[in-house]
Amino acid sequence: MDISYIILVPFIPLAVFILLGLFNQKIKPAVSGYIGVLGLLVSSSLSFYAAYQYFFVSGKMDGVYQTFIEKAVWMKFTETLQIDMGILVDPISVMMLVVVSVVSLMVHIYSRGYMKGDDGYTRFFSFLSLFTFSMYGLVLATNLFQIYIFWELVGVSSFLLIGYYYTKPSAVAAAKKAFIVTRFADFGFLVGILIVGFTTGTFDFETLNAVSPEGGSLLLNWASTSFMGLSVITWALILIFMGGAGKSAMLPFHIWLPDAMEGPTPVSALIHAATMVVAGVFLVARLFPMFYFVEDGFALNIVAYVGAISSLFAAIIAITQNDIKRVLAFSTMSQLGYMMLALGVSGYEGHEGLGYMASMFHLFTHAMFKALLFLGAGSVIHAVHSNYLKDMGGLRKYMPITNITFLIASLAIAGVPPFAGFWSKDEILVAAFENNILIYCSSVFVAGLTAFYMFRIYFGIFWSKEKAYDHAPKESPLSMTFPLLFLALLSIVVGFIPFSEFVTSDKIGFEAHLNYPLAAIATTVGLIGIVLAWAFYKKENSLSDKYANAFGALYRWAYDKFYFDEIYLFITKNIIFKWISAPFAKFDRKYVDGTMVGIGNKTVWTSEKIKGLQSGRVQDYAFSFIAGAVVLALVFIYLWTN
Amino acid sequence: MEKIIFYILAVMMIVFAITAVTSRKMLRSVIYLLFVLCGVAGIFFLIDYNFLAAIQLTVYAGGIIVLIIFSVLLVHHIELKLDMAKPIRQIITAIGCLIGIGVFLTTIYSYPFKVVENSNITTTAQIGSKLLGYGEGGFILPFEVISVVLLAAMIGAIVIAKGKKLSDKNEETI
Amino acid sequence: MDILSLFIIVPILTVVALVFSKTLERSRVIAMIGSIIQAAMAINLVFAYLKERAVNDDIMVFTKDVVWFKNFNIHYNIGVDGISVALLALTAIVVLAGVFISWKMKELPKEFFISLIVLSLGVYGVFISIDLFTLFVFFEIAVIPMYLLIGIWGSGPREYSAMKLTLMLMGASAILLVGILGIYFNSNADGGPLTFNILDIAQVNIPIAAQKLFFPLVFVGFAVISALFPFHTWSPDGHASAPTAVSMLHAGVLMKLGGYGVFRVAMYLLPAGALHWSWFFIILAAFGVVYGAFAAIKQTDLKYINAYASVSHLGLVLFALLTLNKIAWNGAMIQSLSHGLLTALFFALIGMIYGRTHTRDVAKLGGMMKILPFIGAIYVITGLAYLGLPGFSGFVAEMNIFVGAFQQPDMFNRILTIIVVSSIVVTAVYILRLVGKVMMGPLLINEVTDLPKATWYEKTGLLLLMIPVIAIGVVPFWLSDIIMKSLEPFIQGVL
Amino acid sequence: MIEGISIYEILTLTTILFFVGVYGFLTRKNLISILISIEMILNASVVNFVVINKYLYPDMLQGVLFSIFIIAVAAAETALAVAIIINLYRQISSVEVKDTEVMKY
Repeated sequence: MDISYIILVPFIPLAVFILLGLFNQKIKPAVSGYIGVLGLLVSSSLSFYAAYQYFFVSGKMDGVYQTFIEKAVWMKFTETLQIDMGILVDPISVMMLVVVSVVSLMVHIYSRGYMKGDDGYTRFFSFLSLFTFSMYGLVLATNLFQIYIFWELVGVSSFLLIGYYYTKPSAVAAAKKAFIVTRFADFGFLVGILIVGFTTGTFDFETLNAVSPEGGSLLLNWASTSFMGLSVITWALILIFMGGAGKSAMLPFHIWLPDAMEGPTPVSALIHAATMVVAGVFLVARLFPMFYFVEDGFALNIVAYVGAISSLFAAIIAITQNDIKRVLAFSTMSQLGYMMLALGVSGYEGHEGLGYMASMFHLFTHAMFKALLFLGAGSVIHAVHSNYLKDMGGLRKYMPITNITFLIASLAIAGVPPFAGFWSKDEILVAAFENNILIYCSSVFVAGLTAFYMFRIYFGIFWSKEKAYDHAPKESPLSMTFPLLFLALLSIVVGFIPFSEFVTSDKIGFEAHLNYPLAAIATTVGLIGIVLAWAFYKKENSLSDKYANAFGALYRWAYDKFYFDEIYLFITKNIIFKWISAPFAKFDRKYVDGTMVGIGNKTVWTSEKIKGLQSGRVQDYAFSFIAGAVVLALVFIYLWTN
Repeated sequence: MEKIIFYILAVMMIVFAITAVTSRKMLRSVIYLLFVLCGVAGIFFLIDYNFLAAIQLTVYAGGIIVLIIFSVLLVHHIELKLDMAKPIRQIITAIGCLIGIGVFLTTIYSYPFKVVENSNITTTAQIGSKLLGYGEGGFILPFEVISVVLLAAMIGAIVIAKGKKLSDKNEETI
Repeated sequence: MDILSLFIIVPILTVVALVFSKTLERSRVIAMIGSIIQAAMAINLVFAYLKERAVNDDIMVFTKDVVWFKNFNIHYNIGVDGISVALLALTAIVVLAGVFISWKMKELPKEFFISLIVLSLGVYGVFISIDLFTLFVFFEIAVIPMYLLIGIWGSGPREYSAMKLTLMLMGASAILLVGILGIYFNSNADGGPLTFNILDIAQVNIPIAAQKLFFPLVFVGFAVISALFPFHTWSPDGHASAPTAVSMLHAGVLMKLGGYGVFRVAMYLLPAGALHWSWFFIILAAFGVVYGAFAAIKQTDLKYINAYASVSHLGLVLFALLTLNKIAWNGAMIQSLSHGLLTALFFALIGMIYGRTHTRDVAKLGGMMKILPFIGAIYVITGLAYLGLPGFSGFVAEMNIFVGAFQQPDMFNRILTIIVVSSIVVTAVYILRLVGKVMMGPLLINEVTDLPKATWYEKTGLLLLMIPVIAIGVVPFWLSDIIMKSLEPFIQGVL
Repeated sequence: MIEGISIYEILTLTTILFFVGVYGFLTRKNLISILISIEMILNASVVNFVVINKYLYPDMLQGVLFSIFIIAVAAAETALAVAIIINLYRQISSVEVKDTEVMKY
């Protein structure tokens, strides 16, 4: 299969970025919007074409999806160790191409309406293009280092876009936080890469993933070298997962994600819901064979538990939040936890690999309906100029399209058949049920919570009591509603894609069946959640407050996000700033510099002391001279006589 | 006889030398110096260098001492008592000088001088021909040099001594 | 005239021309022309070098040897390899940018430009010298003008800073001279004549005891100018007081002499000493990396932040050199270039901000992006490049260093490497704090709503520096090839 | 030759004379007194020259000639010194050493 044209996919957004970035001031806003959309349209078409080619025409050989690689050396370290730049085409990268293309295109179109009249319109589109470029690069990466490079680039695009309203201190703080927290996680990622690079002598996914349980691969040779009870490679994988956890907002690196909602809503939809945050999941999936085979999947277990805990944790917090974007952010985190745990409980071959396939499937469907939710929320925020639930209510009359699409998305995420979320979530639950009953129970509980908090905000926004609006909210323009409708359509239909035929851990398709009992349980739990939400929030009543009070401390904790922000604040403000940096800075001035200055001062002091010797009195000189001469004479006499 | 004269001279020289450097009256110490110089001339006589003794008397006793006396009279009141160094310094210096004497004398006495017994008389003519000789062992060049030095010193002395008082403007050049 | 001696002659001619120039206008035009010629020569040299290298396998090419002082066998012996060529090009670019940035220099412009050009002359000299003594002479020529440049044109406690800087560097030079003489007097270990020629000495087996004795001297002598912890304290004060162009040149070029010297002299001539001492100095260097980064977080003066950041980044260069690994060495050289460009950029930007707002206090600045979009954008890009964003030179350098350092199989080096890698997080903290505070956020200088936009010469200066940063970041293999090839003989000497 | 007196006695004498001069040079505070001490030191050395010439190398005249030179130089030196002293006195009205310490630092 000829894949060279796929190289164009990332490079078109890059070209758009450079064009818009360089001529920021000179391009009319309207034009820059068109350039952005047009560029992405081309990229997307290419991606769709590539997906079609790969999945249906020429990707398969003997029933196995082949991996196509095209690369060039970018930097050479040793004969074997080098960084390549290139593209790698396999089922998950093609699937990700589609996800990125669809969401990014929709967000581009949406932004033309949402950002209208904003000062930095062109800047916004150039950043979006930069992000899209980086994301394409990330999913197509052929090796660990390339993925790291684009990993950093998506991070910085995220930084720039969160800090888009750069005069707002909260936005700046959020941007900084997002970058630094993920950077900290990336530190682990980088060390992991270094370990892998050193122990195996390669960064290439293809070589690294050529692991088989029979052993013999270069990876397993190293797996025996142990360090603190675990093999070196396991450590490396844990560290790499740390990077993934940072990007995917897993516990405890999740704190940046809610704050990242300071960015414009389309950005939240694109970066912090659909694409960038799934990079962590993608990374684990990319290295899945390594995770699975090295030391019996020890690292994979960690992935599973971190995912499960994060998903539960985020769902609990999401119930209590009042900012609708934050609810969605925690919801994202919760769903990402789902994907992680699905990967974590997955096996490798055939039906065993259901978790892997489910994770990717959920990634795919989630991207659609979560982007839709965010764009819908953006539409609402656009109309009422507030993020807070208390400022909304009864909007269904004013914004029918938003209402319908938001409802569809909510149903999808709540796992109500036949919407997309139901199918993928069901697969995850099956995978969890088959492997780890504890995780399964938690997941089912989370499913109920998800339905509850989603319908809490749905009812809160669109039903409930009408608030006193400054001016009557009105439905958004076509540029915004079109993406909503399109994504809503996708949220309905994508669930019917036979995903297990295309994306599997061993690249051989299999047929997945609906597990009716489990599906029924999940659906029931979801429906219970919806009904509860309906009871609590359809009409404004005091029921919710009553229950909140009943939970007391637990509610408060959840409302304050279990004080994670405070812990981080403590670490940065107190430990790093006050206990490390400040003493270092002081130490530097006082002792290090003090020593150097002290040496200088002592020199001056000494010379002050001894300058008296140079008195200018010839007699004194003569005295020293004669005394010296006499002493020397004595010495010589002494020496001669002995 | 000569022996006794030598000892008298020696004692006189040492006594006057010490008084010369310790006297607190300027003029007196110059006069004491004169005695020392005369003593040196006496020693020259004793070892039969009459010409040298004559020079010593005329140049030193006659010229230099007069010069110094004039300068003393120009810059001093006769009765002015000089201030001396601090006693501690005097003592230290004295001890240093005594040690120096000790060192010198041990060196001198431990060295076996090869004394040649003689009673040569050196005439002025010999000295003159040596001074002006330009052959082997002649001293004509140093002689000329010293003449020039003397001339230069003379001119210099005149120039310096008559130099005008520095004005306040040139204060910083000191 | 050979291509390398021109690097000495052109600055001299520029200085002579400057001496005779009468007006401000004329002197800056002369300085500009002079530095443009230098830059052109540097670019020409790069291509000439590539061409020459293809047919010539010597360690040094374009060599020339003139006896300078016969009694001690001192030669004016010049030649370049890939590393020198790259650093020469860096110098030429930074000098040119520096001249542009100081376009509006009002006070004694003629003397200022003369000092600047003399400084660059010294730096060129160091990079082309093969003779140790000549190298040392040029090294001193490069250091001395700093005193004048800071003492006369500086700000704040400039006499103090100038004195401190000069004294510490001179002290280091004294140590260095002892080391160089030590090498010289051991250069006949194999029976030949005493020589200062680096290439000849490298062929000689200097006695191990002598190597152990003289390596620390030479290393510290050179490393002080690269702000090795704990001898870095001249750098914050010096940079804070120095005028913009001087900070640029100093941090951008002069501090590179340290790493270059360590590599060319200490490592190459005293390999056994390097092996023996590396554990000690590598701890210092690694500590310096983290230390500088943490200390930078707490500073409030823009220039101080940058000075500490330089301590951190140049610590990385020394760290990489001490790992005695080819990849890391490659990284060290790229880091030298990258840091040179980026720091020069930073100082130029700080100078521009200071020139407009008259403050360098982070607490007093804010939201500059709004009123200075061009400078703001470049500032943000520079900051991102500084913290090692892919696509810029810093990333390439750091990755080479980290990968290289990690190739050393023992635990000690590994742990140090991980500590050093952690500096990328701390770097992100202080850079983002800076960017967030100064460029973003609400406008803090209330009375000011409009500041003069960047002028053509400022833009030229900034872009001159920015372009190579991106070029190295996007196509590192080109530079990497030049450097790697030249590293071969050195790495063989050491290992 | 002085009968009954060996070279050692004479050299002892000159040594004492020399150190008395040194003592004076170091302890006196007046320029003229210092000049006197210097004369004494010079005289001691002159005597040494002459005596050694006479006792050890009676056939030569070098010692004598050098003595003459020394005396000449001493005369020149004294003349200059006196000139300087007088000039100094005119300017600062003092010939004390402590008043002429501007040479230091």
